[in-house]
Amino acid sequence: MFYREAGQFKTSYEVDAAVFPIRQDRIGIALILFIAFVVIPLTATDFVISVLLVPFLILSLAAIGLNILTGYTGLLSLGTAGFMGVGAFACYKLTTYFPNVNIVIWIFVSGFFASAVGVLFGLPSLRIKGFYLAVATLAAQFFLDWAFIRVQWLTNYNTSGAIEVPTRTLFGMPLTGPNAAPEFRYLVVLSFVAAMTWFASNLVHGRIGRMWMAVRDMDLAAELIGIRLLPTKLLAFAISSFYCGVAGALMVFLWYGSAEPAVFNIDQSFTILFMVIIGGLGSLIGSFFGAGLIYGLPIIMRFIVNLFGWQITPATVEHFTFMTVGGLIILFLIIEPAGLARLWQIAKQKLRVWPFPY
Amino acid sequence: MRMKLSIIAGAVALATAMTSAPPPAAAQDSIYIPLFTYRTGPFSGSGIYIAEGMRDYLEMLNQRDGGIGGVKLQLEECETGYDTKKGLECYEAVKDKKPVVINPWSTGITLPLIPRAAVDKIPVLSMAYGLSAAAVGDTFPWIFNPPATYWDGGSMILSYIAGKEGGGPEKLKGRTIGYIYLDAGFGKEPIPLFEQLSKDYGFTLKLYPVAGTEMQNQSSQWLNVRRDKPDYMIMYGWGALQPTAVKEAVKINYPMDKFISIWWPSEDDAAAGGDGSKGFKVLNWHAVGADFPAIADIKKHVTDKNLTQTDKNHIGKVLYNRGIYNSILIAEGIRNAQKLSGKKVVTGEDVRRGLETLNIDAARYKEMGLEGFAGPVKLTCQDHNGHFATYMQEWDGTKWVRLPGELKAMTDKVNPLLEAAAKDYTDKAGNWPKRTEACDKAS
Amino acid sequence: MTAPEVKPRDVLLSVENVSLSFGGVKAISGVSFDIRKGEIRAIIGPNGAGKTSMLNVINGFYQPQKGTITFKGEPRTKMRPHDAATGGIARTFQNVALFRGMSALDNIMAGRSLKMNKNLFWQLLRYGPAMKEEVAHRRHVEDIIDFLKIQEIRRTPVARLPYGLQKRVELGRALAMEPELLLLDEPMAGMNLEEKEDMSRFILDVNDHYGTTIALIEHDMGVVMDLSDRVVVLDHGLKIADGTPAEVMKNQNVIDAYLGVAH
Amino acid sequence: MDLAYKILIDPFMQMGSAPDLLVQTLWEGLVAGVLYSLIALGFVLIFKASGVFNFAQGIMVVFAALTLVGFHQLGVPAFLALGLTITVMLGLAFTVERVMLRPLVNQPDIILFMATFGLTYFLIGFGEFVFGGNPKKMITADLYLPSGAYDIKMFGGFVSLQKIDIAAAVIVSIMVVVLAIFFQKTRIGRALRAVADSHKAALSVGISLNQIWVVVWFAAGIVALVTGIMWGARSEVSFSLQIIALKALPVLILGGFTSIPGAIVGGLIIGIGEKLGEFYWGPLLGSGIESWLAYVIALIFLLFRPQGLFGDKIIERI
Repeated sequence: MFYREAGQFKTSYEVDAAVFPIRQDRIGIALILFIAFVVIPLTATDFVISVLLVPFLILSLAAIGLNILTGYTGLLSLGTAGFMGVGAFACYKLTTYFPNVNIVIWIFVSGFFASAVGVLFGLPSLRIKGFYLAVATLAAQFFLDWAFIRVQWLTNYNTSGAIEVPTRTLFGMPLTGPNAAPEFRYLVVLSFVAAMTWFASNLVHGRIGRMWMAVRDMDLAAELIGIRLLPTKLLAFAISSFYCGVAGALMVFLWYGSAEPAVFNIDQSFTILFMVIIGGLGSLIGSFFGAGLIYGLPIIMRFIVNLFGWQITPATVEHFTFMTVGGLIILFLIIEPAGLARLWQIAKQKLRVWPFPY
Repeated sequence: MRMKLSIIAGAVALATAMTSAPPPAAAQDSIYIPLFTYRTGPFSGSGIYIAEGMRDYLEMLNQRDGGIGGVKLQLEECETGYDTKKGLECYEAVKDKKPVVINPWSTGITLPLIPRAAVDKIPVLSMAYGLSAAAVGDTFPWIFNPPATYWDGGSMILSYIAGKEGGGPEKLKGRTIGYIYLDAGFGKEPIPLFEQLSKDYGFTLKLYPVAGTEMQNQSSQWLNVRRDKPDYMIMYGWGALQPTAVKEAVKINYPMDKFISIWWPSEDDAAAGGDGSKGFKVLNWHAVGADFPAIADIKKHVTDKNLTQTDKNHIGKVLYNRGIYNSILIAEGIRNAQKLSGKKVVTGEDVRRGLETLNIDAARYKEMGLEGFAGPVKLTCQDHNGHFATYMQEWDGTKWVRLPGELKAMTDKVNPLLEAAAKDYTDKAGNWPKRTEACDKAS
Repeated sequence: MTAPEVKPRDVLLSVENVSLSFGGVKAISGVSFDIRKGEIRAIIGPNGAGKTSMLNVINGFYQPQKGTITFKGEPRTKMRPHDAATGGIARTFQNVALFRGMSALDNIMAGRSLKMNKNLFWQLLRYGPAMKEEVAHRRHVEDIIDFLKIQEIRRTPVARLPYGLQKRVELGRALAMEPELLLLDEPMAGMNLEEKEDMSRFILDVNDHYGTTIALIEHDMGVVMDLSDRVVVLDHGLKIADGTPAEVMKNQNVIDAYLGVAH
Repeated sequence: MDLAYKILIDPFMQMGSAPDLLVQTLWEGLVAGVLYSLIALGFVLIFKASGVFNFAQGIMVVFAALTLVGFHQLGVPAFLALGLTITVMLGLAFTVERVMLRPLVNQPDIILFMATFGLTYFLIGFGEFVFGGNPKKMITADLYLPSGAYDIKMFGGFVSLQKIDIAAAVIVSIMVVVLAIFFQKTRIGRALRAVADSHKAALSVGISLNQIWVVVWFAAGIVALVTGIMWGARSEVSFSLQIIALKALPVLILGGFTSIPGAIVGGLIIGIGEKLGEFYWGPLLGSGIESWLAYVIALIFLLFRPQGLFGDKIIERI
C-alpha cells in the first residue's frame, strides 16, 4: 500500500534515467544504508558482524565482480578465485614493501593488479566463447593457484607459505590484525562495498552497461551497431577482476587475517558462481541475495538444528547443506532462471498494485 | 507465485530470528571444549579417525569420572571440512561460549588463529602440526604444538636414515634423498630445514611436490623418482596423497623400507599398496592398538552405550589413538589448570597456564590407564613443543610394528631455525605483542 | 538529419564484381551494382539467391573472396562490421537480432553507443558530463520512439514484445545510429497487412524525413514496387536484372526465375 | 643461453639417454589419457544427444564407484553389486531426466550447464551422506580385474606396465567399439544421431526426446562407472577424484564437444602432453605444472582452432 508511485511524475530525462526512479526505493535505500552504517555497528554482536556480515559483504562484492563478467557480459568465468587471489597477494606485497602507505589505499590499488591479470586471461575471449571460454578461465584458475604456491616471493618466503596479515591502522586504530575491532573492520568493508556497488550500478545503467549487455545478448548484432567486441569484453574482464581483486584483498586482510593459497581454489570460484546464479545473472541486488543465501544457508541449517535440538552430527548437516545448495540451484533454474533478483522484482510489482491487482 | 513469496517470507523470518537470537550460553558448571573436526571433504579419510578418538576419550571422561575434577565437559563438534573459511566460522561461532582450548586440526585454520589467540585469550593446541615456530613460548605464549614439530620430524627421519647407513648424520654424505610432499604450507614447511641439512651433511635433496588437485594422479612424480633414483624417500602427505603415493612407490618397485613418512599415514594408507607396501615406515610417538585400560573404558562407557558414531573397527587404529593423545593433552591441561587456579570451572587463561606447565610422566600415564601409551610430555614457558623423541613403525602387511630405538630431533639444528622463524614471523607481523603472561612454576 | 538531397544521383556505395563462397558453395558470383544517395534500393530474388549474403558482405560481416566495395568514394576489399558501423551503415535482420535481455529503450540507446564517448571515470560517477550525455542522447532516442510510436513499450524487455513491435524496435535501434545507409533485411516478413502498411510508411518517412539511403530485401513484390526507386534482382548468386521496378517486372529472366516459385 | 639449452636441448638428451623412462612416460601419459578420454566420453554422449554440457560427469564417476563399493561393503557379492550399481545409475538417469531436464527443456544451454552444477553439489552431499566421506578401496580382485605389473626389460632399464592399466585400455577400446556399433546400427542409436542433428526434426518424426535423454544419461552413467572402477583401482575411491575429472574439459576442447573419436584422441594428447611436459620440462618451473598444463595446452589449441580438432568450422549465420 505504501509502495506506490502514483503522483510521482518525471519531468526530465535526468530524473527518469536515475537508477532509482521511484521515491520509495530511494527511501528504502537510505534506510538500508542508515541501518547498515549506524544501527548495526551500535547494536550487533561480534558474532553477527564477524561471521555473518563481513563475509556476506565481501562475498557479495566478489559476486558483483563475477556478475559483471558473466551476468552482464555473458562471459562465463570459473576463475574468480584466482583473480581474488591476485588482489590478495598484490595487497600483501604492497603493504609489506610500503608499510607506511595506508592499507585502505593498497586494498584499492590491488584491484588494478587483478585487473591486469584478468585482462591477460581475457584476451582469448575474442576468439572463443561459451563453454570454451569457461575452460580458458579454468586455465587461469589452476595456473594462478599453482603460482601462488610456487612463487614464494609472493608470500615473502614465509615458512608457512601463507599470507600473514600484519597489523595496519586507519585513523590511528588498528584495522587489520588481531586487535582490529570487528565494528571498525565492518565499517571499512561496508564503505568499500557500498561505494563499489554504487559505481557498478552507475556503470551498468549507462553506455558501458548497455554495450556489455548487447555483447551478451547478441554479439554479432552488437558488432554491427559499432561496438568493438574485444575492448568491450576486455573492459568487462578488467572491471570484473578489479572487483574480485578488491574482494580478495578484503577477504584476507579484514576477514581471514591469514590465508593459505588454498583459500583461492576452484571451490571458491564455484561458490561465487553459485551465488551469481541463484541471486540472478545480470542483477546487482541479486548478487547480494545470492551471497546471503549461499553463505548463510549452512549457518541457517546449523541454527535450525540447534534450535530444535535435533541429534544430527555436524557432518550430516554439512551433507544436507551440499544437497540443499545443489537442489536449490536446480530448483531456481527451473522456477525462475533469473534468480532471486527476479523474485524480488515480482514481489515489488505485486506490492505496487496491491491490494487491487486488476 | 504464492509459493515463491512464502519461500522469501520464510527466509526473511528465519534470518531475523537468527540475528536476534543470542548464541546459547555455556552452562556455568561445565567446561566448554569445541572440537574442530572434518568428517567430510577430501581429507575426511584421515579426519574421521581423529575426530572419533578425540571425542570418545573426552566423552569417556564425562561418563566414567563425571568430567574432570568433577566438572562436566561440554563437547561440541564443529565441522570444518578441512576448509579455512569454515574453520574460521567455527571459531567465531564458539568464541563467545568461552572455550578453554581450540584444536584447529588444520594448518590453514591454525595460521589465522595464531595472532587472535592472545587477543581472545583462548589457547590453541595444534598438536604436531601448524606453525613449527610456535614452539617458541616467549613469542607465542598462547600456542602449543607438542610433542614435536614438523622440523623435528624431518630431522628424526634423517637421523634414522643415517642410523640405517650405520652411523651419525655424516653418513648422509653423497646420498640422494627425495622429498615428496603436499604442495601447501604444511608440505613446504620442512624444506628450509632439509636444505640447511643437505648443505651441512652433504647429501642431495630432490623435491617432488604434489598439488592438492593432483593427489590421485602422481605418476609423473614417481617417474621422476625413478629417474633420480634417490636412496631414500621422505613423505609429508595427507588425505588421498598418501595411499596414492604408496601405490605408485610399489608400482615403480621402489624399495619400501627406504620410504619413510612423517606421522600422518593410517593403516588404510599403508594397505593401499597391498603386499608390496610391506616395509613402509612411518614416524609415531604413541602406541597403536586398544590394549589399554582407558581404551577399554571407552568401549565400556562410550561405544558400547552408543554414545558415539564411532565405527568400532576404528578403535586402536593409529589415527584414532592420535585423537586420544590430543584429548589427553587437553584433559591434562585442564587438570593442571584446576590445580593452578584452584577453580573447578577453568577459563582459557587458566588452561593456557595449565598447558604451559604440562607434565605427564610415566606414572601419570599409568594412573590414566594408559601405561606406556606414549613418552612423557613436559612443557615449559619457553618451549611449547618439547621436541620429544619419537619412534619408527613399520608396516608388516597387516599392522604397524614398532621398531626398536628412540629417534631424537637434531635440536642443535632445529632450534636456531625455529628461533629465526619465530623472529621472522614477528618482524613481518609488525608490532607483535611482547609476552606479558607470567610464567608459572611447574606443578 | 540532412534535408533530402536535391541531386540524388551521387553513388553512395558500389559493389563491383563481388564473389563469395562457403567451402566450395558459391553464394554470390561476380555481382556488381550501386546504391545512390537518397534512394530506396530493393534487392529481390527467390530463396537462396544470395540476398542476405549480399547485405552481410556490404556491412562487413562476410569477407568476399573477390571484388571491391566502394563506400563514399573509398574502395575497400576488407571491411569489419565495426568499420561499416562507424562509416554510417546500419542494419536490421531477417530474424530479429535485438538484445533480448534489454528493454526497448535500452536497445535503442545501445544504438547510440558509437556517438557517446564520455570516459569510464564519468561513467562510474554517472554525473556531470556523463549524465549530460546520457540525457542528450535520451532526447534523441525519445524522438525516434515517438516517430515509431512505441512509447508504451519503452520499458518492456524486448523478448516479451510481439514480433511486429520487435521489428519496429530493431528499426529504431538502426535509426539511432543516424546511418547514411540503412540495410533492411525483410523488414516486413511475417507481418499482417496492417503492420506492413505501418512499416512501409516508416520506411518512406525515414527516407524522406532523415534523408537516409535505404537498401532493402523484400519478398512482397507489391511492397517492393511501391517503395523502391530501383531494384536489383539476384538468382543463384548471379545478378539477373537491375533497373526501375517497372523495367524489372518486364524482364524475362526475372519472370523465369520467379516462375514456379511460390511467392 | 643456459635456459635455452635447458628448454630446447636438455629434455631431448634425457629422452635419448634413458629411453626406458621415455617409454614409461609415454605409457603413463597414455593411461592417464585413456582415463581422461573416458570421462570426456561421458560428456560427449550427453552433449550430443541433449546439448547439455554435463559438469556432473566427474561426480557421477565418484558416485558410481562409491555405490559399487558401498554395496559390496554391505556384503553383496561383487557382480551383483555391479548389477545393482547399474540399476542405480539407471535410476539416476531417470531422475535427472524427470526432475531436471524435462522442466528445463528449451532453456538456453548455459542454464542447463549450471543446472548440472547443482546436480554436482547435490550428488556430493548425497554421496557423502549415504557412503560417508572416507576414501574406499576399489574391489579390484572381486571383479576379477588383474593387479600387479609386467616389467619389461628394454634399453638397459625396464618399463613397468600395470595390468590394471592394460585392462583399462582394453576395456575402453571395447567400450568405444560398442558405442560406435550402438550409434550406427541400433534403432535407438539412429534416433540419438537424429536428435543430435536437430531436436525439432527428431521430434517431428516421432522420436521421444525424453526416452533418448534417459538412454544417454544412462550410457554416461555406465561410462562413469567404468571410469570409477579404473581410476579407483589406480588410487582409491574418494571425492577428490572429481577434481581430476575437470581434466576432461580441456580434452573436450581439443576433441570438440560432439566427437567420440575427438574425445579419445584429445584425451591421449592431453594425457601424453602433460606427462611429457611435467617429466621433462616441469622441473624447470619447480614441478607441479601438471595441474594447469592441460588447460594451457587446450587454450593454445583453441586460439588456432576455436572449433577443436574434430569440430566443424563454425560458420555464424545471422
